[in-house]
Amino acid sequence: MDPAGIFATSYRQDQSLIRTRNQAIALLIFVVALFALPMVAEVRSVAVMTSMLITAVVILGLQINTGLAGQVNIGQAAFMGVGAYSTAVLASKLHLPFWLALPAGGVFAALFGLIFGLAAVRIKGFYLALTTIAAQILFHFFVLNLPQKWLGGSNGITLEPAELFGFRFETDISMYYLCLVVAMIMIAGGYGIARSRHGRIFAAVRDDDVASGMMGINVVRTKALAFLVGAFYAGIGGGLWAYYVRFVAIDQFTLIHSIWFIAMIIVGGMGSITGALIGVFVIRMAQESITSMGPALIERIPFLGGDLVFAAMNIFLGSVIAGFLIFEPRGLMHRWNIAKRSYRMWPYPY
Amino acid sequence: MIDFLNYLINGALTGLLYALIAMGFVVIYRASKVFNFAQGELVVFGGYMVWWTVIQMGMPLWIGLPVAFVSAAIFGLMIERIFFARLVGESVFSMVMVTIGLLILIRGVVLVMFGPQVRAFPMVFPIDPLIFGDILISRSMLYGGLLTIALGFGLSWFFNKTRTGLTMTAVAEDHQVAMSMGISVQRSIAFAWILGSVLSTLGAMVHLSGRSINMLSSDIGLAALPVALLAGLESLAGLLLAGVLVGVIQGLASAYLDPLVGGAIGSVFPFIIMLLMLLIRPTGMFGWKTIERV
Amino acid sequence: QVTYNIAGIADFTGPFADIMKDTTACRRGVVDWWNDEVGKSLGVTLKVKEYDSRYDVAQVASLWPGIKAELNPIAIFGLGGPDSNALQQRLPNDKIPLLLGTSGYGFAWKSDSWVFNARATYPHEAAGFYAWYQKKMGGAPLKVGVISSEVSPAYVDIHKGVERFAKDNPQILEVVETIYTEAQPTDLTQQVNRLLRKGATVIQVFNNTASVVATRRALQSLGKSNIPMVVSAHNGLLSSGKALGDLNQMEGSYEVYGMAIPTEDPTTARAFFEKLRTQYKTQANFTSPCMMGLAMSLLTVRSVEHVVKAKGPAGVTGADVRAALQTNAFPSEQTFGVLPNIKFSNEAPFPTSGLAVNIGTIEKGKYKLAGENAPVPNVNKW
Amino acid sequence: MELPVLELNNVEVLYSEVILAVKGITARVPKGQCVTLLGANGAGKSTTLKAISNLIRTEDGRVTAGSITFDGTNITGANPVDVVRQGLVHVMEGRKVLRHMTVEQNLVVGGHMGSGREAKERLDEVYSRIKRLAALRDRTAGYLSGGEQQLLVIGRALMSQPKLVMIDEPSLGLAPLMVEEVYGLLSDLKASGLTLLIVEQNTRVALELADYGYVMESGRIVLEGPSSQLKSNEDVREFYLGLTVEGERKSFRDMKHYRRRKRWLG
Amino acid sequence: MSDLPKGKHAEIVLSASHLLLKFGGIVALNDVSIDVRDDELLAVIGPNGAGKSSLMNCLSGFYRPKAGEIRLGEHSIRGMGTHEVAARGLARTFQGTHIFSGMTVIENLMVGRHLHMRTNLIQSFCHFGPAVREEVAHREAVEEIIEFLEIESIRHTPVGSLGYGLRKRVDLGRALAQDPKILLMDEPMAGMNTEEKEDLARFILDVREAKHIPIVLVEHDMGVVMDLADRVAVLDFGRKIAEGTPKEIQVDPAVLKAYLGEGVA
Ligand SMILES: Nc1ncnc2c1ncn2[C@@H]1O[C@H](COP(=O)(O)OP(=O)(O)OP(=O)(O)O)[C@@H](O)[C@H]1O
Ligand SMILES: Nc1ncnc2c1ncn2[C@@H]1O[C@H](COP(=O)(O)OP(=O)(O)OP(=O)(O)O)[C@@H](O)[C@H]1O
Ligand SMILES: CC(C)C[C@H](N)C(=O)O
Ligand SMILES: [Mg+2]
Ligand SMILES: [Mg+2]
Repeated sequence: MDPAGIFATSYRQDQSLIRTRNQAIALLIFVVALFALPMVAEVRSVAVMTSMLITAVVILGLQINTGLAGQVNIGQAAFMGVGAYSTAVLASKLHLPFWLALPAGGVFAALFGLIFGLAAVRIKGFYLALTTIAAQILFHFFVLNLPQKWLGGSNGITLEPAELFGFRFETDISMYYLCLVVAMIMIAGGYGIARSRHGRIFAAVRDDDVASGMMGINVVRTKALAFLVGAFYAGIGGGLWAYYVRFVAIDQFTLIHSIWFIAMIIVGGMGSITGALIGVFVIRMAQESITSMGPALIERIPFLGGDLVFAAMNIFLGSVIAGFLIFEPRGLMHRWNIAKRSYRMWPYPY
Repeated sequence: MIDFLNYLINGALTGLLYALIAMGFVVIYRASKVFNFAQGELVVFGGYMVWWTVIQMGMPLWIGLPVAFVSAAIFGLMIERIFFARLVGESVFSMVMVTIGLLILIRGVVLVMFGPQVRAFPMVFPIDPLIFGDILISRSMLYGGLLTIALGFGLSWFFNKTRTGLTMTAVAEDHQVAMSMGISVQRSIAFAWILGSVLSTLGAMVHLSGRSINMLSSDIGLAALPVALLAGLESLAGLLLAGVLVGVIQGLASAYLDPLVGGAIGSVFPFIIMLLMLLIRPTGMFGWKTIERV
Repeated sequence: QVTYNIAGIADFTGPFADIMKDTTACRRGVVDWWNDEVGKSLGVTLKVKEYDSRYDVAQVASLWPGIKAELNPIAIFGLGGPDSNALQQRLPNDKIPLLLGTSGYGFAWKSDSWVFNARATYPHEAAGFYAWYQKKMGGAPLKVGVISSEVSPAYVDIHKGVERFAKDNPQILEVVETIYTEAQPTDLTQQVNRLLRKGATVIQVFNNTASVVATRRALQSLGKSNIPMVVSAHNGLLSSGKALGDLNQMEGSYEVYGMAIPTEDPTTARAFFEKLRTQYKTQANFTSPCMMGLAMSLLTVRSVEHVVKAKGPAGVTGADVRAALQTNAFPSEQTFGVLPNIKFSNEAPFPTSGLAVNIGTIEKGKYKLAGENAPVPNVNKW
Repeated sequence: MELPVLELNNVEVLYSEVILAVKGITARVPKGQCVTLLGANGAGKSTTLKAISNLIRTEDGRVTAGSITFDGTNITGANPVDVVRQGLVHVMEGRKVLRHMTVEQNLVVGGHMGSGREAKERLDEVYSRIKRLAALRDRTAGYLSGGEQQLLVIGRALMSQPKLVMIDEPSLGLAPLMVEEVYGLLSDLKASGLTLLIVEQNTRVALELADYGYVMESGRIVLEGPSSQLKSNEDVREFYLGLTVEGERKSFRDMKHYRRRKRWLG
Repeated sequence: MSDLPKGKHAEIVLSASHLLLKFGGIVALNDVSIDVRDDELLAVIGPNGAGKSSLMNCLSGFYRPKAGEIRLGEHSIRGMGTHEVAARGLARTFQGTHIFSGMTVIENLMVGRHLHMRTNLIQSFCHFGPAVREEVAHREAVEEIIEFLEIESIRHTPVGSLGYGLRKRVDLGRALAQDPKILLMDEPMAGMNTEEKEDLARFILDVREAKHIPIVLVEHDMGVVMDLADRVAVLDFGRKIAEGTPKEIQVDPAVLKAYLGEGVA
């Protein structure tokens, strides 16, 4: 939304994301800051940021699938797992280079997601949401029980660092840059999809799938597409993760992870790409500050003991999520929009 | 043959246990339209209440159990008071999402209150099984199963036939409409959580009798999920059939297929049955059909 | 006095939270003791800082770079699968060794490792038990029923390893069937009955305490309490007995691992623990989880000792510690009998030669040592 | 005018903290009478009703100023449940039946407040008043035709024995015969002493039934008076009844573009 | 303007013959046939529950009739999904509101343009060049409709917070954005006052004038129907009981009995 007094003078302008010079400058500064981060921040922040960037990619997919297209998905971690496994298998067994293995992981995840996309055609609402839990169960089962040679079974798969033009991404900082670049591409793409014809039909199907059909939207295809895109993002995130940890195993992609993913889009706000990023940032920050506060707390008050301190942290995190929902059910993005709107109207109260 | 019968009967009883746990989901859904992701956590909390009264405080069963049930009910009420009271009037979706927060929160509460140790769960039902020839039936499962059947029909009657039950069903249809009729959505939600809590405690009692409890016991919530969906989220009596179906198929699969494939294929069966059924009937066997009019 | 840091990874809120308290307390105790009685004279102090990983790979992966930057540790105390999963690949770059009190896994069985398990794998330990028990029972091949689970890949790894060992050694044992349960099993009577009808004379439960309890109850309800079970360190007799109500219920069952058995008997390990408790205020129970804590930390401090003795208190690095772990032998006396004689090789992240296990049991309601230093037969990779 | 049962005093309503939908309206509904609220789309009629029943809070709205008094008590911002308990029922726009429940279940739920026996009596009463419903009692409400649903929601409101019923657009989407039937029912109810507040687009029938009318435009009341007076008001005739100055019905084909521009305000 | 040249209504654009539709025991449509000719406005009236919406739903592919045939132009569309029917040029508006409430007015109308847009997912992802150009081009088309419907001021308002009447207008705009060959309107004027009905009537007339789109209109307001329609079909209990010019219908005794009631003109 523009500040008062500024109007778009062409449709192109009206549709663009960055509409004032100030906004462009702010964005530029932000991007530069992201690139400069490893030079100024301590290693821990860089590592946290790396995991945030990877999560952000996964969450963007979830936001497109759940927030935008309205198909609640509690199996995003499984989709991410499929991506991670595919990338790992392709990289370690078929020796595909990074730049091929990563998108290929996304494609495989997308295909897996497609299955649930097709289910979404008939199954709706809670039923669909809960059906996606099956993705989690099936993923787990198949990885463990398919021949060990294929997916590593209980052994997991190790892989070599990503390599691009002869450069090996081994250090934390190089990995950060790799994730940053991939994440920026995916984020830009997310914005692109969200405001294009595809994003619109996603939202249309979310709001009213019957009416959408009568507008000429192929609802079946659209839902499948939403899952496809969502899972593709998850797969890319999974692939990055595989290169980051260089070991994939089944217990990295569990139901609890999926639930945290949902929590992130709730806190950020459903349906907004920016909201998804905010959600990742806020939840990860909360988690990270808690895990880093813990040891300090134990040192100060030793008699509490690690078991109590860290358990209490769970209560805190749960309350943060519940609190968000109670006081701002539409997420932080909504709050932000209200703030922007009143800023536009200022000094009039409404 | 005898093996087969054994698997059949015990599968059915396990299925009824799932149905009992799933009843927690359905009751909360049926009275508030909220799908409770923290159902497994309610089971754990209820279970710990039983542990606390009977083992920790050393109360005899006939005092300990009622005290545990009352505490669970109070816990359910507290959840409503703290988390849902303020949300009345907001979208149902937010309420459902709150239960995700609750899931994480209750885990923390359980950890802090009861610790992470595996604790002995009281022997609520005698441990010696009933033996009919070669057929062996665990008492806790049998009594639990009977209780589940009674509850299934009883609650079904309550929600479909009594005025209070119908009033709550109205809340599950549409919060705003219910409010416009002067129905207290808040009270209905409170009732839902109290009942859900108590049923979960009952479920914990049957599930854990004589065994052990720790926070991982919440996994039963996940196992019960396919039963709830198979029956349809609005159907209580339907749970019984769905439970037996899932239990029997799972039992047979893990008896005959697990050794064959060398993996726990039995545990994915419920989800596969559920998926197939939902593809045929998108709202489960007995759930409300979506009414779509343009 | 030079201070070096050790990163302590713990699971306070995840699935192994139940055993964490004893483990972390005991490994702290060792460090306190060592600082006081050894380090002081060597001019070195060690410091442990603990982090909660929730037994979650993602958490470890995102925690670690920060820990590394913050502490610059010379060693890591870990507790199992997720730590080695998340760090295995990067430790060679970071040059910091990770020490675990748990057994190793098939999937980590690789050469040139920076991860060190104080014990061989779970299947090794099981094999040691079966060889010992078979001899005790008269030499006929054992019939073993396995209760396992697919909830964690680690459990799968264990039963796969045992199945492989059985296949390679039919004269020692046959696995009649592997039963898969949930993390908190429902009634197991039916399944256990099936194992018994297939002739099982021992039941192995290496997954978790809840499964031990459920299996035991199934045996009791079948009136077959005399069938022994064998369990491992992380779901040992003491904790399982406690979860069953009292120790009597585990009468006749066994636990096995390549560490001392934490019995009441006046062993050297016991004496050492008592010293920690009285002199160093270690608040823990003398249990197998504690033993795991002792094991990993004793190996660590002894390695540091080797390094400092060789190159002086200054400039100790993680690489030095790893080198010391790999080159030195650790005789049992150095670990106060907590561990048998240990010698790491480059082939595996755990000791592979001269392995021996200890076996604990409950006899007349008393927790006792049943077999000492039982040799572990050769176990092939699975 | 008689003693008002319902009184609105300078009520303002705000949605989402930004949209001021009702900008200070003052109105009264006398006991036993029928009052109608007319106005263009988006004038704020439904919002006004929702503000009275306070269902507005389910839509992120709130009353920011003014007071609403019902039967002597201030019900501004009261819990909707208490509002109904005091005898004020709001029949919402769009025939909101409980779709998966049967007609009878809908009615039973409507009468959830009194004792079981009372509910039974009232059920019989509703069935005898609205004969059509009795025949439909076991049908699923979601599959009824529009008119039947409208009768059902009115019947359901009667189950709580209200003193005042607010009905939002009862004739919406109804065929002429059905409109007559619904309004026949409403005038019956009025005759039996029930106070009614009706929001309506179908100005002709509404003014036929009502004693008094308010006309809203952009959140304000722009015109009010006894219905006979309103019926003869020139603007009402033109814009709401669609009559020419001579009192004939204009043809929709003859509308001239510029005439549509006329508005009372803004 | 009031009298359209009759000669133009020659070609049959949409025809349904012998439709049968049942829901359980209820026969919603029983042997109903209608033809819509080029450039005409056909009104369908009938009491509540007569099957008017069901007919619209059959025509637009939402319900599948048990028997009968539906042709749009030369092709049979029976058994096609709603989106396929829409792609062949049939647009409709809805009884009640079926509008994308989470989106702004512009976005709603842009959804209507969906059928005419071609960018693929990858182009959307990149969002420059052809994708942007196409967006802008269609935005222009949408702006025309916005101007036509006089909803400029609410362009960027989420439709969820619009009043009923404006929503209906957006609904119409969305259907127009599809550039349809034929337009079905289910009770577009329900919930409007006379003035607004006049507005909408004007729009409908303008649409016909400017675009020559045949329209099927379901409406309860007899004034509107009689003034606007070229022909009227009357349904009752799922059967077509009469068809003819408004004048004929107004005096048809069966219609009077079933629908209008005695005394209502
Ligand atoms: N939930 C909401 N959020 C924001 N604004 C709203 C909401 N509901 C209504 N409005 C706005 O309030 C104003 C009044 O709406 P209201 O529904 O009261 O009108 P109405 O007079 O009932 O119209 P109609 O005849 O179309 O039903 C409109 O401008 C509308 O845009
Ligand atoms: N999806 C459905 N399931 C069951 N019955 C239906 C369904 N849709 C319509 N009906 C029934 O078919 C009949 C015709 O309904 P329809 O909606 O077509 O009527 P209508 O003429 O449009 O009425 P109205 O003027 O109230 O809109 C009604 O009896 C209705 O109850
Ligand atoms: C068997 C294992 C899952 C448990 C053990 N404590 C480990 O993590 O290594
Ligand atoms: Mg209204
Ligand atoms: Mg209709």
